[in-house]
Amino acid sequence: MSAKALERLEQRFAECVLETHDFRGDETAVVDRAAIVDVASWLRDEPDLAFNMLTDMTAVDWLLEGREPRFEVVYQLYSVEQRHRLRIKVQVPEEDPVVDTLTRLYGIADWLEREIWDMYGIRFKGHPNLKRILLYEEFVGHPLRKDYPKEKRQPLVRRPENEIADVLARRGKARPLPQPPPRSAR
Amino acid sequence: MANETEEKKTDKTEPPGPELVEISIDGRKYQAPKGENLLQFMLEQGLEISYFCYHPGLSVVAVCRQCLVGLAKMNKLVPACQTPIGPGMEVDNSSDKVLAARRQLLEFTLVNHPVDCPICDKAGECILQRHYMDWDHAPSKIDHSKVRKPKHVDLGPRIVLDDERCILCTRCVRFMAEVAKDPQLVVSKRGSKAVLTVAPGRKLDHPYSLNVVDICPVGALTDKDFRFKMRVWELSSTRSVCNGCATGCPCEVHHRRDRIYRLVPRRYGNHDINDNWMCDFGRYTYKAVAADRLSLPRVQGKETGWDEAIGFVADRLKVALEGDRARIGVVLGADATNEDNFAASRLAFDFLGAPRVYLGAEPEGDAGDDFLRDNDPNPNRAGAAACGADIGTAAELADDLAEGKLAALYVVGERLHLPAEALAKAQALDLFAVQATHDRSPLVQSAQVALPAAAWAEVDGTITNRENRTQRLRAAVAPVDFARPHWQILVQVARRAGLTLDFVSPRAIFEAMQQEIELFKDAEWGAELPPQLLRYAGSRG
Amino acid sequence: MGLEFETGRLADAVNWARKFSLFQYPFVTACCGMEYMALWGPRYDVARFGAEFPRFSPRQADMLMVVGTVTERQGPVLKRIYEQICEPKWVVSFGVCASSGGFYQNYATMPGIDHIIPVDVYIPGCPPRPEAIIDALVMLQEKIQSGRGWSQRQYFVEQERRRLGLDQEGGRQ
Amino acid sequence: MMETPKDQESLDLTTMHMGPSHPAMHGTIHIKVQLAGERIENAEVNIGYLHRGFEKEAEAHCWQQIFPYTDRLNYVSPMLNNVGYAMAVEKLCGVTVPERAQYIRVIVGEIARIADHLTYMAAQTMEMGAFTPYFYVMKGRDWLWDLLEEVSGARLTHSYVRIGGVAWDLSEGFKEKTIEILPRIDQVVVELDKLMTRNRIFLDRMQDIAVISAEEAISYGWTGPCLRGSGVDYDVRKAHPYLVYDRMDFEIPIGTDGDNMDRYMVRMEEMRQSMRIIRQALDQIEPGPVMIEDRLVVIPQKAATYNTIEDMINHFKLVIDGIRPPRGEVYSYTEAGNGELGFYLVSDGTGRPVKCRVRPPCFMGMAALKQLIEGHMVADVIPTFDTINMIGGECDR
Repeated sequence: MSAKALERLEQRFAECVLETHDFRGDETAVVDRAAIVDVASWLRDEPDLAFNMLTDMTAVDWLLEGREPRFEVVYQLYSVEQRHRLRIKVQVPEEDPVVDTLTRLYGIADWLEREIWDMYGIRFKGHPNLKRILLYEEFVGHPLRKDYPKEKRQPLVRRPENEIADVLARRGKARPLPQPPPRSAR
Repeated sequence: MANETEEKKTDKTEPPGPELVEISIDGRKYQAPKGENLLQFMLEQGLEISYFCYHPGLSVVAVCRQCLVGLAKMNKLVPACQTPIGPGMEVDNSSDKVLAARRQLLEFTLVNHPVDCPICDKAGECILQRHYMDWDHAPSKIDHSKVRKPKHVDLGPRIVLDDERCILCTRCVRFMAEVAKDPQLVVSKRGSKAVLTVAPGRKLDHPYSLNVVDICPVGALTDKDFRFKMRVWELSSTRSVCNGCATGCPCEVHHRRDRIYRLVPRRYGNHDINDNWMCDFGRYTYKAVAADRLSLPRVQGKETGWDEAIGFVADRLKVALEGDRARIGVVLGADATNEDNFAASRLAFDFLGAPRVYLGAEPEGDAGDDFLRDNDPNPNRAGAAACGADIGTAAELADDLAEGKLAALYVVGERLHLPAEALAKAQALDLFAVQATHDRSPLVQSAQVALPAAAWAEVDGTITNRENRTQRLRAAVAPVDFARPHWQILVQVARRAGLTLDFVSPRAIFEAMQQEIELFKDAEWGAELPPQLLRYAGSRG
Repeated sequence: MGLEFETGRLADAVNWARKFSLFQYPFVTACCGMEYMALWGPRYDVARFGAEFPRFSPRQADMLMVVGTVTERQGPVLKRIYEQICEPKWVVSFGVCASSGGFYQNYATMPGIDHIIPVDVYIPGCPPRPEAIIDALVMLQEKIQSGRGWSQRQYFVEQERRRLGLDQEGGRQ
Repeated sequence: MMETPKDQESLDLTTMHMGPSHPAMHGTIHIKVQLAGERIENAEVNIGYLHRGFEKEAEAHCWQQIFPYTDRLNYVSPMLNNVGYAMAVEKLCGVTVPERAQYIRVIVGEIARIADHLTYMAAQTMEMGAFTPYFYVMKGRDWLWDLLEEVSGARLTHSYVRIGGVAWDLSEGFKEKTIEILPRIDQVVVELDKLMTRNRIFLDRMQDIAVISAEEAISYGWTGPCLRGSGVDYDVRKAHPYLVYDRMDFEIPIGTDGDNMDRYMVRMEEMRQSMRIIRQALDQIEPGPVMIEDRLVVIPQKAATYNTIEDMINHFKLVIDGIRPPRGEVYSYTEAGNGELGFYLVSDGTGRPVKCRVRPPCFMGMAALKQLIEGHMVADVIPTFDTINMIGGECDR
């Protein structure tokens, strides 16, 4: 990664960069949510930075930590020419989970933002086609939020165990279904 | 664990104590209350220090020596738990000397500890394990065999002792002597032969005895009911309140896959209610949650689906509403949450136009004591009473039934006790519906319609204890088969009967409740905490 | 007697023919597919069991191999494919994910395809070795021969009742 | 193949669904195409049919329990995923692996890479209707799997790498066996080359089909063989050498015009380069420990665990509570079969991750598929989809 890019960023967007750190050499800058598009486009177009690849993009839910704001959206930027990396983070409150889209800057942002919407319920303003990508439209809720129970399934095909008859059978109040005769009967 | 620390802070609202003096711990300056216990202060500051025998609720004996710290101008280490804070104190909590001393003490503690973790019930929430990993994690130097002691000592009806695991911290001894006020436990013999045992001719059968299982830092004292049932790290913990009696001890429900395994007092709970203790009776109330439940709606003796049942109730209710509205009786439950009772009273007064509501509650018993357990076995009598302006008792209800004042009877909860003839009268009414969790009382069995309600461990809501303190219940497990929360059933019945009782969640009811009822003005709903897997919650104890 | 004897033998002959000409529909979703490819390969030549030729249209297949994790999202797809296969049909649940959800116990995965379709043979393993698959094939063939596949069963039960003179409850009349 | 005349574009578009369970597609994916005659006017790519909740599972398990799940991300080359994840956690903990372990990781990783590309070749050729190469390739892949099975004990899902090294040392005579097998693999590649590379039909369906420029590929976050097919020489092993790749002498093959053929040829050449790397690594590797010495990361020996309480507790806490990395977040990246496999880990100091995000290379490829196939014949969907080499477990996680 590159300390240079971090310094340049802090000089250029002094008021928007809320916090920076480099843990294990990963330069990270937490920037203001409103400024993400400006920051990203500047980082991409600045010739000596040239972060032309949005390597990855994801979100983190800090519910169990009790941190405010609850969500973080994380961008991993890479420059193929300069061979350096930078991580940009924006903080997203739970009550208003909206971030500006980067689809105009990076082609991949389209699907990555759809995935974040799918998994965390964070919306991206200006996204052309913000719908679920990994899960199905019938799915209710956003599974990677920490308060979504891990094993809460939402079947598309109705299962017998939901039936009253099944409960009755479990309590021995209904006749079990007839079984075929045993092999030996043949 | 953010949640606990956050509650810890809320606890530290004691009145201003002794004057503050400046001390330094590892060179950092602190303002500490003069004379307070140094270890307690360090723990409150979130400093890392190991200890076995100290417990905030018990007296200090400093037998484990695990909390040794260095003091300036003192060449020998002193136990922090026995050191009152003095002005200008310079505490050394991290020098090699201190850490080496703690490591050696841990090594000594482990010399005779059996290799039991795979079969030990405490494994996973064991303080010895935690301190070994945090402070020592060095390989063993011992080559000789360990001292053998009795491995299965039956101390009493509820507790089994493994003497080999015991590290003789005497927490349990002090608890029985100081909190239970009944010194049933002693340490006998000396040196490496010292064993924990009951006093001659006694048994460990005090109604508070199970607390020693919680405070035991190792797996020496185990609960006969819980042992070998489930490994603790597989359990999830949900903060709730014990519904055993009107005391309302804050507790944690430990459950896995919608089955409850135990109740334990909540760490950093409301100390002025139960001070981290819980009575044995309360701990075992979890068994009743799953026992003989009413799991399907029952209309006139035969089980049906919800639609039929609710339709039936709604039709009969309409019939009753045709006539004199004053003749509809609604009974609130001392076992239902405030939200349920509030919804019921809303229905009764605003929509059914009933003149009064009745309260169904168990009669006072005599099982209580002066500390944890109350004579009143109803968890929420105060809250239910507050939900109705004019509350009639079961006796008055029986009279009204006898005099034929009522045309319909709608009962929330199952704690209403009516004489047989009153029940017979009730059966003859237009409507006699009961929302009950269990299917055992004559009330439920004689009702025209029995609607399965979710039990206290299955719902979100608040209950109010004997000293009018309103606390939060959180849903730990899913309702059995087809049970539903009281408030939900009420709303559905009302909707079907064409009444606009439009509540969407217990939270919404709670907020409406706060507007109307004085008692709940300063109650708080609290955070929505998902169940936490003990495995990653760090060791308890 | 004679007629029953004839029909019985005839059924066996038909089943014998069926078990050696299994046309499989590979519903290949996940990791198990790798071993499934190896099964076709030269080393573990599945052709030896007359089940080598995959039919990629359910209408031409009679054996549905559910290979790999089936998610809730795939549920309707799988059910539809099963319903499109003509009777008699057999289902092999290939690997633990298809059989029980395996170690994916979360919101996305289905805890075993037998929640939505009947299964004749379960193959354990994550993924199962080709030997295990071949073993399962042999089991299935035996099942087919004895006419105890799920889809064969109702016919079989009726036939047995008639042959043994049993009533609906399975007792002597 | 006949081109649809322009004047017929006014015809109604035919909507056709390919998948979710499509004969000529490995994995389950749904492509909805709108056809004017045979030409694709508009395409909609739907993935997610194999979303198995990897991240949710990871957040519910402790760090070392996640290895089996990484096996099943890119299940064509599980070893590379193992290595990638292990290196991410090691970066988080700040530990360095013994040298021999690094060499072993390189060797097994490159073997897995060859197997990965061979499997790609099998799918590519078979789904284009050429069944024969499939058998040649399966033969070779089974030889490689024998090697990996001998090392790890499992044919496919190895879970052989550990945090702080590898589970155990290479087996007896592994080196000799590998040296003996590599020429045979070489032969397989040659056979494949002869069968496919100059095959007329193959060329027609691969050359100048689904061309993507370097800029677009980068903007779509492409990495690995697909990006190199477009002429960008980005390979993590060269650009940011990890393990001992800086001591290896190998080339990065790159394509010229970024069509299907280039992506195919790049993989073909990479197999040969991987074999070079394996030979060098086998020469350079020295005896030594394969695991670090740290009781907070590595579980103790079984004998000690069963006989002393200290090691019992140590083992117990590591297995039940998991290792405890410091608080922090890292993004670690390695070159997997399909490109840059990234792991973004967030730790709060407890035994399980707050966040364990995997950056799936072929997800990026699939995102560009729509643009690649639009304007081409419907028959071109299959080879294009194959050259992207989507692996369901990795793409949908």
